[in-house]
Amino acid sequence: MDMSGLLKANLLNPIALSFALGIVARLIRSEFSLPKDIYTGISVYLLFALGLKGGVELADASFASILKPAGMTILLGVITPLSAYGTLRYLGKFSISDSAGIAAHYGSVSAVTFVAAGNFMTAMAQANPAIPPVEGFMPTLLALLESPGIHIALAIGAIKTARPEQNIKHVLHEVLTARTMVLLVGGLIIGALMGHKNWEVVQPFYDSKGAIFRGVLCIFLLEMGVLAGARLGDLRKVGPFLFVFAIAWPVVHGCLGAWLGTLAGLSVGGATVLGTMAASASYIAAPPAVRVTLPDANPTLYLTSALAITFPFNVLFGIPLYFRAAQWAAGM
Amino acid sequence: MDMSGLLKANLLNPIALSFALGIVARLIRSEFSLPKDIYTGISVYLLFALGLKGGVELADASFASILKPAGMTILLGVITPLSAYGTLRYLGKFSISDSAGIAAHYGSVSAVTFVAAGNFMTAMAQANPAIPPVEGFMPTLLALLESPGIHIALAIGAIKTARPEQNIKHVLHEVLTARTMVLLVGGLIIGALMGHKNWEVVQPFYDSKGAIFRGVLCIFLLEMGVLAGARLGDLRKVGPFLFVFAIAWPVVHGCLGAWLGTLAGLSVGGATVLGTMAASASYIAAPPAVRVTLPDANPTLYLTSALAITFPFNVLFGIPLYFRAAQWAAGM
Amino acid sequence: MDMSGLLKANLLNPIALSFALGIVARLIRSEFSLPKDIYTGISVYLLFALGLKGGVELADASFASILKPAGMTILLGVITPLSAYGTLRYLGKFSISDSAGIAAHYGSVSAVTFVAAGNFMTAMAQANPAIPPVEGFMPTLLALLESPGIHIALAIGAIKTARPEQNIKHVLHEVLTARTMVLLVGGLIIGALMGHKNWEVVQPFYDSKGAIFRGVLCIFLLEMGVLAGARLGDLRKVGPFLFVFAIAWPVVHGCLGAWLGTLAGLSVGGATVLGTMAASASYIAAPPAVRVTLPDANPTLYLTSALAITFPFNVLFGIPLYFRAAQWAAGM
Amino acid sequence: MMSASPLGTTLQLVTIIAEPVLEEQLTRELRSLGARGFSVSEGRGQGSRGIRASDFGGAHVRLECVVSAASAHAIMDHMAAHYFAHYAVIAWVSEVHVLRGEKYA
Amino acid sequence: MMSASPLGTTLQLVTIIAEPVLEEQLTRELRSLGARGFSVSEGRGQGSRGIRASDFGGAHVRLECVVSAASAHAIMDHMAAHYFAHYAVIAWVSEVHVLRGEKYA
Amino acid sequence: MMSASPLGTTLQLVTIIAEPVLEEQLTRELRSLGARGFSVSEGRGQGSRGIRASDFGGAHVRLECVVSAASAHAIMDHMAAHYFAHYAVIAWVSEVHVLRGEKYA
Ligand SMILES: Nc1ncnc2c1ncn2[C@@H]1O[C@H](COP(=O)(O)O)[C@@H](O)[C@H]1O
Ligand SMILES: Nc1ncnc2c1ncn2[C@@H]1O[C@H](COP(=O)(O)O)[C@@H](O)[C@H]1O
Ligand SMILES: Nc1ncnc2c1ncn2[C@@H]1O[C@H](COP(=O)(O)O)[C@@H](O)[C@H]1O
Ligand code: NA
Ligand code: NA
Ligand code: NA
Repeated sequence: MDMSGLLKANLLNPIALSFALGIVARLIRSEFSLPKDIYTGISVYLLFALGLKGGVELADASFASILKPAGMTILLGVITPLSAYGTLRYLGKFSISDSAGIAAHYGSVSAVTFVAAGNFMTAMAQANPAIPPVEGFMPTLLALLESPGIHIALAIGAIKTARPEQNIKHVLHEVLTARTMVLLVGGLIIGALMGHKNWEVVQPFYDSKGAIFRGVLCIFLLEMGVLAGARLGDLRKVGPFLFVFAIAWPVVHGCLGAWLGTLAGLSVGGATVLGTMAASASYIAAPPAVRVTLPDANPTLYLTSALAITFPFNVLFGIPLYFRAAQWAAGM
Repeated sequence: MDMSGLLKANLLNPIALSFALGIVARLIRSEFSLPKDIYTGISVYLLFALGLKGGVELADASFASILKPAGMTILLGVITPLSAYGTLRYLGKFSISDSAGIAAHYGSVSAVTFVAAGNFMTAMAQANPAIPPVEGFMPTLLALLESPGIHIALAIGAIKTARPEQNIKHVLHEVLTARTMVLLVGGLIIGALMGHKNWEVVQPFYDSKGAIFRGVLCIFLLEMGVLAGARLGDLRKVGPFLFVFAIAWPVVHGCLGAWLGTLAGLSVGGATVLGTMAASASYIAAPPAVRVTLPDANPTLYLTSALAITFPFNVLFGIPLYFRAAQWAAGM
Repeated sequence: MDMSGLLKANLLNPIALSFALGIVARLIRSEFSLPKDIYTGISVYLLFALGLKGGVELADASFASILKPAGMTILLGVITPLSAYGTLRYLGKFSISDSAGIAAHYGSVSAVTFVAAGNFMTAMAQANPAIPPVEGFMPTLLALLESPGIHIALAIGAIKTARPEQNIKHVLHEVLTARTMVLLVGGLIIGALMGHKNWEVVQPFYDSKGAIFRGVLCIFLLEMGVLAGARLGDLRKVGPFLFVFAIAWPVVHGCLGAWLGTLAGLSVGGATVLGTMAASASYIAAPPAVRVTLPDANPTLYLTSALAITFPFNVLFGIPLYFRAAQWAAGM
Repeated sequence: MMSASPLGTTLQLVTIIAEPVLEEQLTRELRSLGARGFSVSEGRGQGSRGIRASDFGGAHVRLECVVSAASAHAIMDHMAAHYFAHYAVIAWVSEVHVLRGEKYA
Repeated sequence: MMSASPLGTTLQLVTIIAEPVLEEQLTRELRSLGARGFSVSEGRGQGSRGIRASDFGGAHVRLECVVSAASAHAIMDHMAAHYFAHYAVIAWVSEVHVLRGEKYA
Repeated sequence: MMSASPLGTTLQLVTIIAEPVLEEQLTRELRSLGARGFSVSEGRGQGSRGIRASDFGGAHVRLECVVSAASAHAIMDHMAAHYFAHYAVIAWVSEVHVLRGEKYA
């Protein structure tokens, strides 16, 4: 499949279409939105499901097979916040707080983008039997990439702005024990402990390739679309540099991640997903942490770039691109 | 099956029984009720599911096959608010505002009643192989019938009471972009775009004939029963004319709809569903629109008749009747 | 399987693991918790599902086969509040209000513990074909055991503290018409009326042995773990007597229930579940009823013992024990 | 009982924060003590009492009613007599100005 | 319009409890009557009117805005003229003290 | 600090509306500034600042605490010093009457 075929397949996916519907709903000034508690409840389900399945497959994986990908993931968790901070601070001339705040978002990862990449690879593998399934331990890497970037970026911000340390420690603890971490890491452990027999009993409910997970995901993306659409009005406020950054930075780091993933021995699908993770920006864990520790960082900048530019870009266009990069890296 | 057999089959359906349970719960003064956000979340799921499936099947339908039924649906969307307004204003001697307010409800449609009719026809078709399945594009007709009736009735009210126009425009926009429309029309478009392959992936979750959709529907109807039950105490307040109206008007327009549907070439099932749509009264989109534009219309009248009389009547007794009418119209 | 094998199988179950995760989340001071409305919504689903399935199977059961177990259940509903009250008041020297308040909890039943016992027996029956499936009418017994214990304990409290009667009547009505009762009893009736054919249509959604029910149950137990974990800090406040009571009383009455169930002709699985019911303490219906009628009973005592001691004990260790007791009673 | 102010009649706003299980009985009692209506919302809180019954996270209801000064007195006395000892409850009164004062007093 | 107090500027807090369908139009009107901001929360209630439209359980919204006395007057008059007759609505005004008073009046 | 009124002790009610991320730290600080308890509810709003961090729809928390006048002063000063510049926050003080005044001041 050539690039335009990949793009089309990705865009006609119900997940991308649901996201688009949410944006459109907001553009026509509909008052539609999912109740907040439903949105939270769905995110609990999605994250726990990811963790459980990842755990079941983690129990099957050899330590050796994970070691290199895990190391590469942590490396990305260190590179991405530094590169984002440097680019914004020294090329973009943003303030320390703004640079560190945005870097915390891009140094972390968006679980929904991760899921969209997995979905894309499932469709690719179905269309082309030569493509192997994505490694089952990828959710472990997702958990690994979640928090280091936030910690590093906030530490930079705290050091450079010389702010009191106590608050920071409190916030770092919150990042480490946030919903995402509890569900993902907890799910991984439960999945690893419970074994295949117990997994089979709940698999139709939790399997990320199943109808329930994907159906629920559509509703989640519908609301994500509404949230992203609500920020479109702020696009003008982010300025040309950040706008370009929010697309170019993911492209560069998505390809980098895909390449590093390939080096670490991941399959083309695994490398695509790792690249997508690197390219994605957190909009759940990072914002409150940044808000509390860097109050003078402008929320419009980090929320709009992460949610209204980078997220849609990755889900709609980035993933096929990182797949291409992974194919290229694998010499296919 | 004779009429009493049809009725019994309809009443012993878990959907009708769940509705009855909700009413009983309220009658015994139980405090049970579904949290509002759950109720909203379920309605999002149900409407989106209807839209998606309708869209997938719409993509298969020829333009010619839909044209006549669609035209007939729009005709019903014009006839029903006018006939309801006329009956209430000139026979029932209700005020302009009350007549227009109630007409806005009966001129629109209840999605749950629509689903109940579809369920009923699925059961009929299972019991009798001679009955063909309902046309897959019916959700398209549902979307078509949703708003014209509200618009027409509110326009009548606005003209006759000579109220400022600005507010009206705002409200009409809200009706057109309300949750129901976004999910139904959006779902139709997504369904039509995504194609059968993508549909199959999520079908067990979204299919209105599947266990999940129907199971969730039972919980939704349980709460509808609680809401309807809470209005039973107001039955005395609606007066004898409106009470009779809330049953007789649906019977007349349900049979009319079934007949017009048959004329338009719909199967007996499709005609039954179209009749049910005509006979049903909106209680989601219409009430807020009426409240804002016609503040002196008495909410007790339109909410109680739509929710506590017409809705139960249709779900429990009306649907089998409209089915009989459709059979009769088809000369069966 | 020996006792340690039973325990291990029980502890590595995703349901027990999810519960443990919730406790751990709270111990590491995570802010994770399920939105309250989601928690309520899930409990509606679980109870209604239990009722429906129980009703379908109740319709199949002969009156004779239920009579003895039902009588025995009611007997347990009378014995347990009295024995709990006596133990606490005369051995433990608790005040009348505290004794009656705690007795109301232990005299009633925890539906989630009931489900966990059913789950455990399903796993046992799968591992060992000699173990017959649990009687399908057990949810009927659950409904029978729900309220008498609360009524008896509150009556004792009211008589002994000589408080005004009016309030009591109001509260007893509330207990009888509470969510649990409406859903369980209502579900039983609907299940019995709708018959197997209608059940099959919704079975994958509602079946307590299905993936959806069990998957949702994991999320529910995750939150139960959070709630129980939040009370662990109060363990010191309950004192040594109540701490021992909250484990020893369930052990005694769980074994008693298993033995009485066997006498009443229940299978080993049915007797295990009945024992578990007797051993379990309500934490949904009882607390508000006690709070309103016995305001000077200390909520820390009854909530902590029921939720943070007895519930985890039963789910993690008690159930395999009552199973052993039932096997012993059946002479196996 | 009521006094006129440039912003309308002066009445008393009684705010009660209480355990959710008490909502029904409190609103019944407010009615009987002279409140012609009331408004309720939900929240959470902390005070001297750590635990709250029948809920697992410290939730409470917040009742507000606009009443005459006499009713405000009666309500506060009633709260003190029946609730302060055993329940997690706080109540306060403040002065407010309403139009259509006769509707509420 | 504003007076200084030891606790800051004295302004008026207008509290409006209204049917949810009115939220959007009320907040628009509050802005045009001088409110620089407002806060909204949800609740339920009972008054003289039994039924509430477009909702099935008596839900309402509670709007609060801190404004100058002149705006408070204007808002109350507006409410009386346009809402009291047909809608389930209550509104009251009380005195509050804020810092940065010029931000709100 | 406290004065007696026919409706009980006169104290100050401090109401703070703030971004949800601040809840925990604010309640900690309220305690340390003399509040013996507080009540929290959720809502939404609009002010001069368009955006609110860490939430996607303008949600906020509303904290209320009944305190002595001295504490009210301290809290308001603290809010002005630490929050008004960077955060979407509003705070006001009003006079209320409580029974058992010694419990809150
Ligand atoms: N005296 C009152 N105190 C507080 N809130 C009230 C009062 N009267 C009415 N309300 C509120 O205003 C709404 C409308 O009242 P009404 O128009 O009298 O039906 C009610 O639902 C209550 O939420
Ligand atoms: N005049 C006002 N009256 C009531 N609430 C206000 C007012 N101004 C601002 N707010 C609330 O305070 C929040 C922050 O305001 P601001 O800092 O001006 O953006 C808003 O979201 C509102 O919830
Ligand atoms: N000083 C206070 N200001 C505001 N609310 C309070 C205060 N003290 C207590 N509360 C509220 O009243 C409830 C009961 O307080 P207590 O009886 O002291 O535990 C708490 O959960 C708070 O919601
Ligand atoms: Na990233
Ligand atoms: Na209609
Ligand atoms: Na028990």
